[in-house]
Parts: sequence; C-alpha cells; structure tokens
Amino acid sequence: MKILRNPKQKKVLYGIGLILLAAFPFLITNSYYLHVCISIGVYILLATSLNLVTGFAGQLSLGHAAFYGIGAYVGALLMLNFDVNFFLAMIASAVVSGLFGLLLGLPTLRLRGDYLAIVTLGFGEIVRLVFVNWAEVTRGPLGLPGIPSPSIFGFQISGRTAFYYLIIVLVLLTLFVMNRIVNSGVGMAMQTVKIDEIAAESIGIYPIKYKLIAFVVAAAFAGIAGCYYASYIAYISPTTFVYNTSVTILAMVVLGGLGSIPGSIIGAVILTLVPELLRFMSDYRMLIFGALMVFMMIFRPEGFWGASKRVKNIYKIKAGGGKNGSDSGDNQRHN
Amino acid sequence: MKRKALTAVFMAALLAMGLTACSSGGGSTDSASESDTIRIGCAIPLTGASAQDGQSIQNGAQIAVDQVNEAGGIDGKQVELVVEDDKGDSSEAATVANLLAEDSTISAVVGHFNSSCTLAGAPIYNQAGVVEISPGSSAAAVTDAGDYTFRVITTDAVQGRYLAEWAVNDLGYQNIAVLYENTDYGLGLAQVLEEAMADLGANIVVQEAYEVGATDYSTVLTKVASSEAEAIIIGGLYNETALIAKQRSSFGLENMQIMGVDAIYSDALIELGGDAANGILLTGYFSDASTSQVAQDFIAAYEEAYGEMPATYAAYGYDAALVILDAIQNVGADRAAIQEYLSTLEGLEGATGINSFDENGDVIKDPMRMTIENGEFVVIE
Amino acid sequence: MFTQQLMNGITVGGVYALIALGYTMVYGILKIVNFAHGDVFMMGMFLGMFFTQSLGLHYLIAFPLAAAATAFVGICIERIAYRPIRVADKLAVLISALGVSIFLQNLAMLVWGTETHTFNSGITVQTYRLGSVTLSNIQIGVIVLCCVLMIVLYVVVNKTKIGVAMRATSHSIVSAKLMGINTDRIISFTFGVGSVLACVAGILVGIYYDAVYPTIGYSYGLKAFAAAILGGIGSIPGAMLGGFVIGIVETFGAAYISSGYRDAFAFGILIIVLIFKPSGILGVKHVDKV
Amino acid sequence: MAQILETINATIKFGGLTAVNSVSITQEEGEILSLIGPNGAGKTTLFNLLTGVYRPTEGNIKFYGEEITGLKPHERVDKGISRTFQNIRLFHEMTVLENLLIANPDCHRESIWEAVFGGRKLRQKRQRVVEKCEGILKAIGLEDKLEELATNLPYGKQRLLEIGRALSTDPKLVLLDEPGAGMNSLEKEELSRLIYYITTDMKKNVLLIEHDMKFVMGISDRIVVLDHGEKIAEGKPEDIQNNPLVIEAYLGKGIPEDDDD
Repeated sequence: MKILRNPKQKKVLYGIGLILLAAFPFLITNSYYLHVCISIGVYILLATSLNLVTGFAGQLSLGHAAFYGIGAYVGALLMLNFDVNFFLAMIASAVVSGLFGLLLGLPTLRLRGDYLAIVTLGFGEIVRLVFVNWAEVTRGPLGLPGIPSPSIFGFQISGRTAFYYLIIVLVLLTLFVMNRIVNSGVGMAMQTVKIDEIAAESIGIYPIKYKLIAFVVAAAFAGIAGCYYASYIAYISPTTFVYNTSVTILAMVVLGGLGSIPGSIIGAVILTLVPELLRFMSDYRMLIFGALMVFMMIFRPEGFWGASKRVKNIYKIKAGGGKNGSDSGDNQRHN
Repeated sequence: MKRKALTAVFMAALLAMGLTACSSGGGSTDSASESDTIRIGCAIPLTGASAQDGQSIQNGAQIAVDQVNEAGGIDGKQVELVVEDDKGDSSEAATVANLLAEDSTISAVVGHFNSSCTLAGAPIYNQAGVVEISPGSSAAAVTDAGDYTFRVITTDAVQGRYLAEWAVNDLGYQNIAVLYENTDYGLGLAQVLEEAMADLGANIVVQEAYEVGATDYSTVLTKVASSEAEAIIIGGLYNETALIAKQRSSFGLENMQIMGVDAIYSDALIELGGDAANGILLTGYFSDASTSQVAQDFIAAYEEAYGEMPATYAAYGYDAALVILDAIQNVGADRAAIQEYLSTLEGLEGATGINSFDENGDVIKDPMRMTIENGEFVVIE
Repeated sequence: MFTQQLMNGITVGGVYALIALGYTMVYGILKIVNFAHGDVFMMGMFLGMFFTQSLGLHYLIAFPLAAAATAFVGICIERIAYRPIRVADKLAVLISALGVSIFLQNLAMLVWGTETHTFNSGITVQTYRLGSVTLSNIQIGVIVLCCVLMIVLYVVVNKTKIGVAMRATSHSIVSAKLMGINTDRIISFTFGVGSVLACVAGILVGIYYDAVYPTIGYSYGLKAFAAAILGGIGSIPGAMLGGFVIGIVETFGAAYISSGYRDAFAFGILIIVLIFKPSGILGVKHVDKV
Repeated sequence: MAQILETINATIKFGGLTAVNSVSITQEEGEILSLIGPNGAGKTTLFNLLTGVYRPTEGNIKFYGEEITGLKPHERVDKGISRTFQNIRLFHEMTVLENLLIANPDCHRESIWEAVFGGRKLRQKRQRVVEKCEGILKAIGLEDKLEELATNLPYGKQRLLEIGRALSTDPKLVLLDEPGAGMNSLEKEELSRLIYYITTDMKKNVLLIEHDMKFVMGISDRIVVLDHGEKIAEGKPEDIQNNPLVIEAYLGKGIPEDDDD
C-alpha cells in the first residue's frame, strides 16, 4: 500500500477506478454481474451508514434493516399512491427514516451495549410486523408490486445499466458525506463517545447528542438505500427487511473493519460476493459462511481494513506552524 | 506472523473458490442453445422457512426431467435441472432471477415458490423473455405479473371459494374460524375466504394470524374455543395444520372440524398430526388416491427415488417441469417459442390434473375433495 | 378465557425462562451475549429426538444423554468460537456468535433435513380439566421444572464452592485467576450448565408440541434473550421473571389485541421497561467507576 | 479576591455508605487549592460531585456564584470546569493532537452541516483550533509527538497530555486528580512548573488531589483535608503539617499509598 502515499499517484488511482466503474457496463454485459454490482452498491450504502453508528459512535445496532425497510416503504408508497417523483420520494424516505431513528434513539441511546442491541433488534421486529400486519397501507405480506422507475427531466431511468449508474452516484455521494462527517469535529466527538463516554463528558461532549447524530444520519442513508432498492426491484415485501438483513449488514461492518469506511466497502463487497461464489455448493454454503465468520473473528478480529489504518490527522491541516493547510493525504502515515 | 499467514491462506482459499465458481458458471453463458444439453432453471427456497416445500418442488421437477432423460432426452439431448436457492426472500429471488435470466442456456424456469418471490422475479424474467412457471404462488397479483409468468397452481380465489362453498352449502357451517399464516399466501387466502363467506351469508367469528414455524397455538385455540365457531379453516401449510389439529384437543375442541386447501396436503400432515389428523377435510388437485395414470406413475417414480410419498408441492413441481418439457418437445428450447406455445397450451395431463392456461398464464383446473381416514388421504366422490 | 390464556402465557413463559437462564449465566460470567444460545436449544431438541427415536432408547436414558451431548456442544462453542477472542472487542464475540448460530442451523439442516419432525418421546400428553381451564401434565412439568431449576441454580451459585468460584470469575477473571481459580474450567462449566438448561427446555418443547425443525431456535432464542434483558441480565430470578412476563404479555396481546402482532408485544414491553428502568426489572444498576 | 468555587454541605450517599458528608469548601480566584486525605477519604468522589459525574444527595455547588448543582458534566465544562482522572482516561486510539483538538469547543461544536458542506471558512476555523492546540502542546512539552497515538506515550507523558486535554477546553478551573501519580521526581518537577504556568501565565485556577506530601506542601496555597468523607482541616500548608487531627488521620491509617475510592 506504499503506493498510496503519494497524493498524485492516489489521485491517478482514484481516476482509473472511476473510469473502470463507469466503463463496467460496457465491459461486462452480463446483467447478473451488473445486478450483483448493484446489490453491492446498496449494501455499501447500508454498511457505511451503520458503520457510523457502530464503528464510530460505538453503538451496537441490530435493527438497521428496519430503517432500510421504512425508506423502501415510504418511497414505494409515495411513488405508487401519489405519483411522487423518485428523487423527491427518496428525500422523503431519508427524512422519515431519519425521524424514526430520532424517535428510537432519543429514549434508548442511554442504554449500554447489549441492551441497546436487543432494543434495536426489537424495534426491527416491530417494524417488520407493522409492514406485515398493516395491510391496508402496506398490503401486508403480499408486498407492493409495480413500483415505478425513476425519471429525470422526463428521461426514464430503466434497465439495469441506468440503475447501475444511479447507484454509483448514490454511493459516491454517500461516501463523500460519510467521509466529511468522519473527518470532522462531529466524527471525532463520536469516536470519543465510543472510546470513553466519561472522558468525553469531561471535555464538554454530550454523548447522547453524538449518538443521536450518528443514529439519525445512518437511518436517513438506510432510507435512501431502501427507496432505491424499491424502485430497482420494482417490488417490495416484508421478507427483505428482516433481522437476518440487519445481521448481514452488521457483519459487513465488523468483518470489513469497525470505524473504517474502506472497511465497510470491502465488507459489503466480500459478504455479497462470497455467498454468490458459494452458490455452486448450495447445501454447504451457509454452513461455510457461518464458519468463515467465526474464523475471521478469531484470526483477524479487527476486520479486513481496521480503524488502525485510518487517516490520523483528521483535519488534514498540517500542524507544526505551517500556515498552508494542505488537503492532500500527506498525513496518512499508517497505510 | 502466524495469524497473517492464516489470513493469507484463508483469502487464497476464498479466491480459489471464487475462480472455480466463475469458470463453471461463466463458461456456459455464451454457448447459446447449441450445446448438447437442455437446461431448465429451478428457483426455489432451499433454506429458510419454506425450505421443505422448495425441496419437494425440486424433487418433483427432477422426476419429470428424469423421465424425459430415461426416454432418451429431447432430440437426443439430455435435460438438466439447474437449481438455485432463493431463500424465500424476495431480494434473493431477484438475484436468482437475474442469474437464470442472464444464462442463455436456460430455456425456462420452474419457480418461484413464494408469491413474493415470483413477483420480485417477474419483471426480470419478463424483460429477459424467459418463461417462469410457478409451482406454488397462488396470490392474485401473480395474474398480472406478465406474459412470461405462468403457474400450474390455481389462484387462491378458485380453491378458497370452492372450500367455502363446501363448508357452508354442503356441510351447513354458519360460523367459521379462520386461522392463517402471516405470509402472502395465508393473508391472500384469508381475504378470499372473507369475501366468499360474506357472499354465502356465513360468519367468520374468529380470524387470527400465526407466524410460520410457530409451535404454540394455545392462544388462538383458546379464542376459537370461546367462540361460536363450528369449523376451523386453515390458510396455511401442513406443519402448522398438524400442530393445530393436535393441540385442539387440549382446549375441548377434539370434534372441531378442520378444513383446508391443497397446501396442507402432505404426508407430513398425517405423520405430525397422528390420530388428530383423521377427519380433516381438504380440497386439492393431487392425491395418491388419484385415478390418473400420470399421477400414479409420478407417485411410483417419486417413491422409488426418495422413499416417501410426494406432497402437493412435489406434484406441482413435477407439473411445472412437465409443462416446460412438453413445450420444448414441441417447439424446441427457444425461450420465445416456449412462451408462445404455453400461452395456448390446453389439456396437458399432469399429476395435479389437466393443465390449460388462460390468457393471463393462470391454470384452469377443477379441484377435488379429500379427507383423511385412518392415516390415509381418501378422495370423496 | 382469561384464566386459560394466563395458563397458556405461563407455559410459554416457562420455556422462555429456561432458555433465558442460559443467556443470563453466560452473561453473568463473561459479560457477553451468547447469540448462538437459541440454536443450542434447537440442538438440544434434535439430540433429544436422536437418542429417543433414532437410537430407540428409553427417555430416562435418552434425555440425560441428550443433555450431556448438548452440554458438550455448548462447551465446544465456547472453546472454539469464544475463548480465543474473549479479550477482544465485544463486537468480535458477537459476530463470532452469529457465525456459530448460522453454522449450527445449517448443520442441523444437513443432518436432519429441513422438514419438521415429530418428537415421539414416549411420554404422552395428558390433559386435566379444572373448571373452564385445561392443563396438561407437560404444562405442569414446564412450570415446576422451571421453578426447581431456578432454585437449584440459585443455590449452586450462592451456596456452593463452585458457585463462589463462578461469582469470583464473574467479578474479574484476572483476579479470580490470581486466587488460584481455574477460570477456564469455570467458564466451560457455565456454558455446560447453560446448555443443559437449553436442552431441558428443548426437550420439554419437543414433548409438548411434538415438532422439531432446524430454525425453531430463532424465535425462542430471541424471546428468551429479550426475557433475560427484561428481567435484568445476569440475575437468575430476573431471567425467570422476564420469561414469564414476556410469555404472559405476548399471549394476552395476541389474545385481546391482535395475534399478528404477537412478537411485537414481547419486544414492545421490553423497550418500554428498558426506557424506564435501563438495567431491567431485577437488574443491578450499573455505576461507572470514575 | 473573588470566590470561584463553593460547595455548601455537599453530601453523597451510595446505599448505606456516606462517601462525602456535608463538606463545604471554597476556592478563591488565583489560588492553588489541594485536597488531601487517606485512602477512601472521598477526595475523588468530591471531584465527581464538582464535575457532575455524580449528583449530590444533599447540598449545593456554586461556580462563580452561579448554582451548578443540577448541571450535567458537559454543561459544567461549558461553564469552565475541566478535569483529569486518577486512572488516566485518554482517548488511547487517537493521536496526541487529536486528543487536544476534540477537547476544543470549536472542534466538537462543529455542526453536521458545517462538517459536510463547510468550505474555506471552516478550514480557517480549524486552522485556528490546530494552532491553539499547538500552543498547549508546547506548554506540556509534547510538540514533537503530535501524531503519536496516545497509547504509545510513556506513562508520565500521558498524564501531561491529559492535563493538556483539560486545558484545551479553555477552562477557568482545572481539577487535577493525582497528576503526579506514577511520575519520577524529574517529571514531578516538570509537573509543578506546568501547574505554575497554568496559574500564572494562563491565568487559570487549579484544584488538585495529590498524595505526595512534599509536592503538595510545595505547590499549594491552601489545603483541605478529608477523612471518612468529612472535612477535618483546612489551611495553609504549614498549618496542616502540624495539625494533630491530620496526623492522626494519616497515622491511624498507615502510610498513604494509592487512593481507591
């Protein structure tokens, strides 16, 4: 990874990466591969957002799928019943999911680790049961079919390639926002809360505030992912937004590396690809998957790309008297 | 250092697995229909709550394929069933649908089982122009899913209404308890029953949902016991029906009539329900007591292959595969040709009766009445 | 109907309580939530079925064997999946536990298939009628066993030598080690006991409902986990109380409000209780040492 | 001289145990006040009352004449009280500089909008924060270690860094809980120079708990002695040294080592 030290080389690498991403649908016309890429994109949104809660603010959440589902249902219902434009629906999804994050977080975020885990898990189950039982609105277990595709300025986004570009844009947007949050005072405050709440309070940080910020932002991005998913698959049902999905997202965050955005990306890629790659041994694939999770934690508990690889000077301002703030990766020494 | 080495080995193993998977999967994608095998997809839940039914479907479909292969294949080509697990989850179903639709050697697909999965896969199959024939999705919405979506199971409306008429008109029940599983299937059936009962002038006095895989029915049975209900109609599958039948005696409901549709037809109902299963009334299209030669041949082949009696969904799986194979025999393995052929298919005899499709790809069949006597399904004439 | 529903709730609650005891004991010692415990319960059921049905043993021989085998499974889980990472991040343990859970479920599917099996223990369910309420011998067994096992556990933890060692380990593994306690053995013992309890619960559920399938541990496990937290995790009477509360609340919710929301009542009461009493009903308030 | 800190009959009970019993102390602007007392005397508990970690069962706490008894710890930091801990509580996985940055109110009060959309102005603000922190780093002698992870520092330096972190909140009063614990005599000299620097150059007040009598006597303007949760003496160092009650409290308990409360 020494090559990444030089900011110029890094920019070139990023550029090549972007071009490859953009050219992907032309290189690979297999729509299954494209679909897998889109799934990875959705999971990147979900994993990086959960990472903010669990990796940075240190709060264990087992209910991320609930926010994903709320976003999907809000988006789908708005588009189906009120002909709302996809992008407006997506904003609404983000807002409503975020509000639910606030609603759940306000009374419960003072709970400690395992307690919060079960509360978020319970919340997830309750939300799923509402999807299932509130049949007048959600059509219950029958699901909502025929969700329209987005259109921009009258141009209809349909077909896998268009959706592919849309998710690339969403992923880049999410990564940008997450990066900015993480590398800011807010992000650092979240980390102090994770490391030691009492010490954080002793320097004027109100832990609940930062937990809430993390929770709400994460919920909002999960909502965006949900709205996108609803439009892409064109059909949603409660079976997608279950406990297992929450666990999968959490596993991505932890396997990738807690408190590391590249980690979450790697986690999302690996945990989407591995079950696909293991398809040929269908009987054993989940068995192997479970065993892999255990072994990974034993031999590499900090994940594929742990937080120790993070940028150390988060402000990216060169200290030591220099007045010229440089925004390059000069300070990224630990790669 | 030891850890690093282990991680490296682990990653290498993953990579190796990935490569083998890619080469085995990727190699076949571009070889068109000119290969020496005909491949049919089978997308069903092999893990999760519906795994048991998925397995039945796979087994049934395999019988149909084996029969064709033993007879020398189609135009000298052997038929292969390509099985994919959709976990009964609509999101996973979309992935599987993409996988099968993209593989141009796949001529048509048997699947999916859950209506939610069929609906999630439908846009993908229809866009790619691949026929999917559902062996288990009876929800009304599947009707409108597209030209390439067919099913060999009738809609809930057909069987639900038939069952309601049986209960009210023939057996004279006026107060009915409906217990249904909280899924697309159960709710769909419960809705049909509600409408049918209203039309027939009977009352639904208890209508309660339960989760798939629930073991404790004491709460709902207590409610039934304290109501006026004369019969319980079940909108669910055999496992739960057996448990309800067995547990009802604890609440003084030993003589309460239990009725259901073909979803409860399975040896498991008798095995799990024991004596309590006797007397259950059900409608259906498939029975081991069937007089149809096709059904009897299927049952014999199934028993020989798997050592057990086929359940309803095994028969549907068989029929779904049978319909596809019939199309290929007549018009070849071309995807569009199969669709065209099926859209006008009429009178193909399968294990679940005579299969004909209407303009929406829904099958048209007449149900029969069955009961369980001394641990065996019996057809009521 | 009310009394009958109450009995139904208590029976279900008793099962939750038995499983919750396992969660609570492991948490008490290691301060980790053994997410695979629901699947240990499932393994207990299958092993019970295996020894009675497949080997044709009498239940008096088969059930102790099943309990021993389940204890072995529990101890192995701790050995393989938890011990190497005990000191690491709690989240690592959690993920490892989830991995174990997935593994066990799929293992059961491979070995016994995905279908539902009958339990066929050789014990017949007998129902008794008391006025408008019916009760079965198994229901009574569940409730009685629950209370007996809770008392036994309470005595073991508070009055015996191994109990003292357990409490010392719970307080601090490092200092317990310094006092000459073989903490690894104590932890194995705790997992063993927890697994035996899960097996007992599994066998009772198996006899009562006469149905076993690989994913059965999921919902029982979750509810029991909720029960353990509700009662105050780490507290033995708390686990019992939590189990009964969850059982009764979900039964009444399903009976009088909506059966579709059955699980929502269990989790709803949990969330409400935790908002007002974050350490659970009988839990000890956690004071951060500064 | 103005009174900056005042406790009036501060009392806290944990179950049956009264950890601090009706203690009233005051601190004047500019003076270095020390709390001493044998193990379990309630010194750290009193600190926790002052910083809001615990709420007093009875009694009041005032800061610059303002009632702060009901305020949460972070609110008291805003008022100008910051602290260090007896057992170091640095953010170990963060760098030296980050430990100071995050304590600066301008840093953690960045809003989420600023964080995401901030441009030049934000950068300038951050630049100022960094410069301020560098000033503190110089004062605690860690200016060449700013990108070291806190956990990699030697013990004595960690103590200094924690003091630096407390200073970075821009407090009026700094509470130091055994700042000299675990330091060798050379480091202690450095520490007392730092404390003088804080009080004279930075014009901040210091309240400290310390066991090293020589150190306490040398640095304090005034000393308060606690025993069994009660104030048993208060006065100038030389008065305290000769106070029989104090001597009895210590000798009756043996030689003071580590405070465990």
